Amino acid sequence: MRGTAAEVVLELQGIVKDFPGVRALDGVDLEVRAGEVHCLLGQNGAGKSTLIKVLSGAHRPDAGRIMWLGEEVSFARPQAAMRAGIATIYQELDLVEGLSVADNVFLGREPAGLGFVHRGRMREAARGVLTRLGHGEIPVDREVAKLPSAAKQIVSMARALSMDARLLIMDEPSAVLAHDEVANLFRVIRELTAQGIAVIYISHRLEEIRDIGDRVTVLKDGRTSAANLDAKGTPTRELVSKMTGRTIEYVFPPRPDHSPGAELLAVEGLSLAGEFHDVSLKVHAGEIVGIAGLVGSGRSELLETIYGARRAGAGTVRVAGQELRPGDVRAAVRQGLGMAPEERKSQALVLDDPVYRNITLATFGRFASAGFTSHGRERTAAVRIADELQVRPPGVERPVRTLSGGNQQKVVVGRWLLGGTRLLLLDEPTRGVDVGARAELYEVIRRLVADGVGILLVSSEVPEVLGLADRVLVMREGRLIHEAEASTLDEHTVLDMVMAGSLLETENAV
Amino acid sequence: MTVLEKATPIPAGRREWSEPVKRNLGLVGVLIAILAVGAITRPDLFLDLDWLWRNELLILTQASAIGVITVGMTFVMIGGGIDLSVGALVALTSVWCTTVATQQFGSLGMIFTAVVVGVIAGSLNGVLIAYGRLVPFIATLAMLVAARGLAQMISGKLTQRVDVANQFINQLSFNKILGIPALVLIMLAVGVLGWILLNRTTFGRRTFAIGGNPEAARLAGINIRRHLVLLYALSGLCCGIAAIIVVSLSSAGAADHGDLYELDAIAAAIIGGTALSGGRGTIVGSLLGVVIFKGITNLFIVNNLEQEYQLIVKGAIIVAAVLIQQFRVSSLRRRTSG
Amino acid sequence: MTVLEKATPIPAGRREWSEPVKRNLGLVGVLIAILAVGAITRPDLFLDLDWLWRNELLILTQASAIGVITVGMTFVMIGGGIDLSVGALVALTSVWCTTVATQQFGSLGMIFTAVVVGVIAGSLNGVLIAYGRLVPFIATLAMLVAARGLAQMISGKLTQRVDVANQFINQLSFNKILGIPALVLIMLAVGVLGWILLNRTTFGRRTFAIGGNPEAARLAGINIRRHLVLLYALSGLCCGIAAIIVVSLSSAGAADHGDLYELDAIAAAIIGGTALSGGRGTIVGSLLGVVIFKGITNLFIVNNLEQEYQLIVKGAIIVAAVLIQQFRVSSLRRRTSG
Amino acid sequence: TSNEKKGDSGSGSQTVNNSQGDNTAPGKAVKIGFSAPAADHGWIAAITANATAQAGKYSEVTFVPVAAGKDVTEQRPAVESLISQKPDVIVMLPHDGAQMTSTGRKAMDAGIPVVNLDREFSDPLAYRLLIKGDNYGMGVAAGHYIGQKLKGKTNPVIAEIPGIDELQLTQDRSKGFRDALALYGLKVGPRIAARFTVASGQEVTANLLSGNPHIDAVWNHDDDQGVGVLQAMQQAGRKEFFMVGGAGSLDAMQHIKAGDTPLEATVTYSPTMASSAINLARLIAQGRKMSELAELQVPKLIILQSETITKDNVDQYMPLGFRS
Ligand SMILES: Nc1ncnc2c1ncn2[C@@H]1O[C@H](COP(=O)(O)OP(=O)(O)OP(=O)(O)O)[C@@H](O)[C@H]1O
Ligand SMILES: Nc1ncnc2c1ncn2[C@@H]1O[C@H](COP(=O)(O)OP(=O)(O)OP(=O)(O)O)[C@@H](O)[C@H]1O
Ligand SMILES: [Mg+2]
Ligand SMILES: [Mg+2]
Repeated sequence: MRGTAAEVVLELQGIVKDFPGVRALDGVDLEVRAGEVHCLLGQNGAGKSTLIKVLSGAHRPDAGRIMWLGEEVSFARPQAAMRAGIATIYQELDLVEGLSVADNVFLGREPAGLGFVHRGRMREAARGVLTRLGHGEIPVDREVAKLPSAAKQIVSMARALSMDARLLIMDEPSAVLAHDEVANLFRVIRELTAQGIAVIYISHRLEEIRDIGDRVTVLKDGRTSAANLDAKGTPTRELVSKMTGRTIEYVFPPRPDHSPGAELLAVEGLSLAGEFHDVSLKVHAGEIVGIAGLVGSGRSELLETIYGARRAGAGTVRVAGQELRPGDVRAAVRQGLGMAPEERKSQALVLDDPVYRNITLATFGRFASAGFTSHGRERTAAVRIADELQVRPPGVERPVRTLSGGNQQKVVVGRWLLGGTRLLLLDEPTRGVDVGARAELYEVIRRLVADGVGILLVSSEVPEVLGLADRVLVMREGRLIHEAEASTLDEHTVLDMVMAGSLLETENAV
Repeated sequence: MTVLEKATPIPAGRREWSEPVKRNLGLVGVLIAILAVGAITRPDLFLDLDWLWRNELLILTQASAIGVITVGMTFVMIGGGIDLSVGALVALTSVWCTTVATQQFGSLGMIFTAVVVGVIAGSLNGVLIAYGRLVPFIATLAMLVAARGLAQMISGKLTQRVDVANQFINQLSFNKILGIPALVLIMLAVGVLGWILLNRTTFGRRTFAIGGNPEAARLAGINIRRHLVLLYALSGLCCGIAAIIVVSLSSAGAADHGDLYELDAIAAAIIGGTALSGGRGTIVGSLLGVVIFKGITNLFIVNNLEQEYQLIVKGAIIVAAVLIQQFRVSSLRRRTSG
Repeated sequence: MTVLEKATPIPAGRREWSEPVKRNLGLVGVLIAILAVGAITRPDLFLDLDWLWRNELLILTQASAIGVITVGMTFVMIGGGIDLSVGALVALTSVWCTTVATQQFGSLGMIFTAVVVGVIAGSLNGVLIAYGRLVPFIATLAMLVAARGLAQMISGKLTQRVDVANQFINQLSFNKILGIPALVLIMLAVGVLGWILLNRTTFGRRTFAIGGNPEAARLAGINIRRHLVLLYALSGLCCGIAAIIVVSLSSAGAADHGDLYELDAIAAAIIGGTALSGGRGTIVGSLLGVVIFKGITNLFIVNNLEQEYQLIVKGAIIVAAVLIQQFRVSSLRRRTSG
Repeated sequence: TSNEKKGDSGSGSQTVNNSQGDNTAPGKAVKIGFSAPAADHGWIAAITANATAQAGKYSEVTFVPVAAGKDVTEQRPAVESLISQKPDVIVMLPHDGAQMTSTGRKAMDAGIPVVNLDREFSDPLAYRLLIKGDNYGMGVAAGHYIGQKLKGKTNPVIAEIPGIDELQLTQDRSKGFRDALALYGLKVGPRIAARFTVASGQEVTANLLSGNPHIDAVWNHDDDQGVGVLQAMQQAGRKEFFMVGGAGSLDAMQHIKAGDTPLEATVTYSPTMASSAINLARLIAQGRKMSELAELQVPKLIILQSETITKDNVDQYMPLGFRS
């Protein structure tokens, strides 16, 4: 659609947004045309989410103009933006866990007469949208709390889609989606753009942007550092330098050719009813073992069970020969295990506590003497990690709630990099983390491994698994179906293994 | 492809039981247990079906006032709030609607007054919370204190009898329709209306949303402040209705009516599965909670238990009740999952 | 994004005030306001510094029991719970430590008994909540009811005088050290210890973590259950200490001591900035909250306001207090934000 | 009850018109301090109302009431502030006799005579005059009335509905009741406590009646809650028994007179004691004597007799009936 200059639907000029102690947006310009997929790129904390929240009426800008369909507007409340035809999928799932899928899809816009909800109609409509998204199998009466994270993401998409808007904003929709899901998402996006609907798409995965994007606008430190680049043509090096102000040559640091040390973790015949069956695996000191698989294949449960957060139905977990008591996290931690869980907000962060307290949440005991904590030592240790992972904005005193999604993720992972752990369980460690910070994170992980730490890595990004892991396990429907040296595998073989079975469903789902 | 590989499969046809339904079954279990204890301790009475029927109606009658209040409280709590002022509002409205001045307007005038005063006071709670940004606990605590004072001021701390002219109010606690006491029917009516409002209207859906995830509610374009005011007004309305019930039961309005009702209502709602943190709760559960508490009291008095033992045993029963119920839920959960 | 040196001129070196500190300043503002009202309504007294000093000491003395309880309550609430049983536990421990049997062991014996009984009852709360998985509200409500019953049973519903032999307890409420009443010093001591425990120890850190996000705390390897038991035991301990204070103030133990203290303590903690939802709160704030409430009561008694007006005005003052305080916070927030 | 009263001009409180002697003649100006628990129900309200009204009758008396708050810990500082204002005499109805003793003692030591109203201090040195109702005697009176009517009947069911059970006075009343019934070889059957409030009276009674299909007699300690008790009896349509009330409220007396309810009698525990207390406090402060007594000083102890009001004598008590 390049060249054929379609009508400009949205134009932002000099948008400024201040938060206590932080200027999130410092004069952002953006231009979106009908029927295009306009990608927003930027480091964690660059201001992407804030920008779209300004757009959707969730935040009021402190300065700047919003031109929508040719006339200047200011959205006092989210409702206003929706009415104007702007629908948004927020980065943090914006669903009400206690309500059903259908209720969530139409929350605030329920089809109703005299205040009475037309439940039949609502269910039908919801089912319709979900099917359109290729997920007719999600039961519209199911309580959202009972859905997998991936399914939740689909529901918020259905929400946005059901508004049949002129502009659809998606803030890192692919973060919780596995490869096949993303493909499906893109299918839907193409349908929309074909109807002339504009899409603003935010992601940290460049390959996605190349695939789906038409034009790219890059944010840096709350400013537009480059506008309307060609999504397909612009070289990666340029995009990255526009984002970070520097160039990153190798995302994955070279794999040192050391031979793994003594056996650290030995899992035998581990099973958890309804989640996974008879899983056996080993991790050695100084080794990274990656697990590839679809969302819902049970990887998170596996990690949680090894860690003792869930009680295994059968099987044993040994750390350095020591058998762990099932369902006992503290025992695991005492043995030097650490886990960065999948869902940062619900499982990992104390949102109102300052960054440094979140980083030391699992380790403050170590900085204490005779039960008395030492804020000084804690803070310095935390600052070290925060700097290493480029947590922005600097200053470990601010509540973690006020950090951007990616920066929160860094805090979650950083917690276990403080040292003192022998075996790290990482579940989607780079979810929502930008390219630059990823490189740093990989560096740190490598360094730990060099010091003899063992790592079990779960990631839905196959390249990450292949790039980082020494050995790769492939998991499907709760079973380990393949194990091999990372060097002997490539992305496609892995994807085939991962998706065999579910591919069929794709065909009859679409 | 699917994101629900592990999602608990739903047997075709039959819908799975929702958590709340399971909970409420647990509560029914508790009620049966209470009856059983009764049958064991006073077989002479509890096995006499005629007596049993009358006694259960009595329990329901005694439960009616708190029951109505608890319906309002359930809304407030699902919406993420709490209303400590309900007891005091019952006192205030009961006094206001039994002043000589009011009573001249007859029973209807009294009912009207009670309802209006209740709604106004409730809305005031709502305004303080929604616009004054006070914590519900504090705002309604202030209302509790002030309303009691006002009630004492109006009544001069004297019991205000309903005068004989106001037949309707006087008779309300005597009347039966198809053998069911009018007061019980009032509670049931409020319960049914509450259920519909909560489960079948946008108001209800939004109440859940506001309590469950205020940010999401805001982003969905729900007017949270206005909704909060409505929630507390609703609670006030229920207090007004409850006041009428109390007045007709005791044939008088008094500043000491509704003493500690707030505790009973909140406890009943929580026993019934409503979350103090908001976002979860059912009308049926709350009403069952109320009946359980009144059933326990009745059980004691029927057994002429000395007060101190009443209290000790009551504490034990509350714990037992919750445990029974949890057992019920978790066992069912185990069965449905995995 | 840029850190706003320009928008927020934070003088180098000096850190900006944390939210809690601002809140507490707000509370101090409220206290001053109360004094001002006193000075306006009773200049004859409030402007007489000698009287003023004695009166403020009196207020603090009156606040000491609730103050101690509120320290424990603050811990429980920061940990995400609530303890409705505190008032009843004060009654139970006060009765237990004033039985003829106990009194034979002298003042120390009485203190020991009070503390032990308090801790045991508190731990029971904790066990019900941590291992019985009861909602704190219900578990401690059950304890409230049962403890009152037990207290009535033990005391036979009679007031139990402290006998003259037990000098120490009897004198406690009369003694002063450096002109400060002993009871006040007890409250301050408990406050200081509480502050240290909350802000300087791993115990305090765990408390915040558990209240802030239990799941995260669990996954971080914190033993939530054991910690919960300790929290409620701590609250029980405070009740035991408070019981001693009440006993020496009233020179007797009685089953109706500590009536509705739970409400006062929770309200004070919330006014002081502790969140019902857990994860946030300060000892200083809670104690200021207690003093504010007692200050208000004192203001009324000094002005010998009729009870009904006391109540009405009190309600208004509570609202005003929070608003003043919020104003303070938000104004400060505005200043720090760009 | 308040509503009927609004019509007539009555003050709603009962005062003593002592025509006898010269005690009515104004004496030296005196300041009478007064402290009673915050009135939360009829009887206490009447106490305060009576005291105030009685004091109003004397030109030379300045009446200084202090709010006593909701419990001892609040009444103490109140009275102490009163002491510091140096009145000539203090009339005090304590929340709890035992717990306020030390305060009473303080006043006496400060040279201020204390008139201890109703709830007795545990130390005689803490008051100059104790004037109280007779809780035990009240129970006895009720017991005798019921005993008389039921003697000879084979194990009749006698129900008792006390007020707030944790109170010492409740315990005393119940003991008197038991002891008196024992004289007739009778026992108390079901005994369920209410809370002195109309609503609690109704709820407790409703359940009590349900649990006891046949009852012969009921003693209800308190006519305030009696309103609810009677209501519950009507709602249950039960009248096979008769009832004795307590305290002697106007409402109760009217029912006795009308005979339209099971309430046949009530045993007095009259708030008029407050009026008498003020009178005697005045005399004490002025150093006068009681005209009918030979002694030159007001005596130290006065215990009011608990009288039994029935249809026969109700008219003569009507004026003393307090409005609840
Ligand atoms: N409510 C808030 N209060 C204070 N600061 C905030 C708040 N929300 C965002 N910020 C700050 O604004 C900046 C931009 O945040 P934003 O979420 O827009 O970044 P982002 O580009 O979405 O990053 P990510 O890719 O990690 O999602 C960050 O520095 C963040 O700390
Ligand atoms: N029926 C269900 N009820 C409740 N939770 C479910 C259900 N099905 C799946 N989940 C949860 O949803 C999430 C998705 O499954 P899971 O995370 O195990 O997939 P995964 O293999 O870990 O993929 P990813 O690592 O991307 O999450 C898990 O937390 C799982 O426990
Ligand atoms: Mg973002
Ligand atoms: Mg997972």
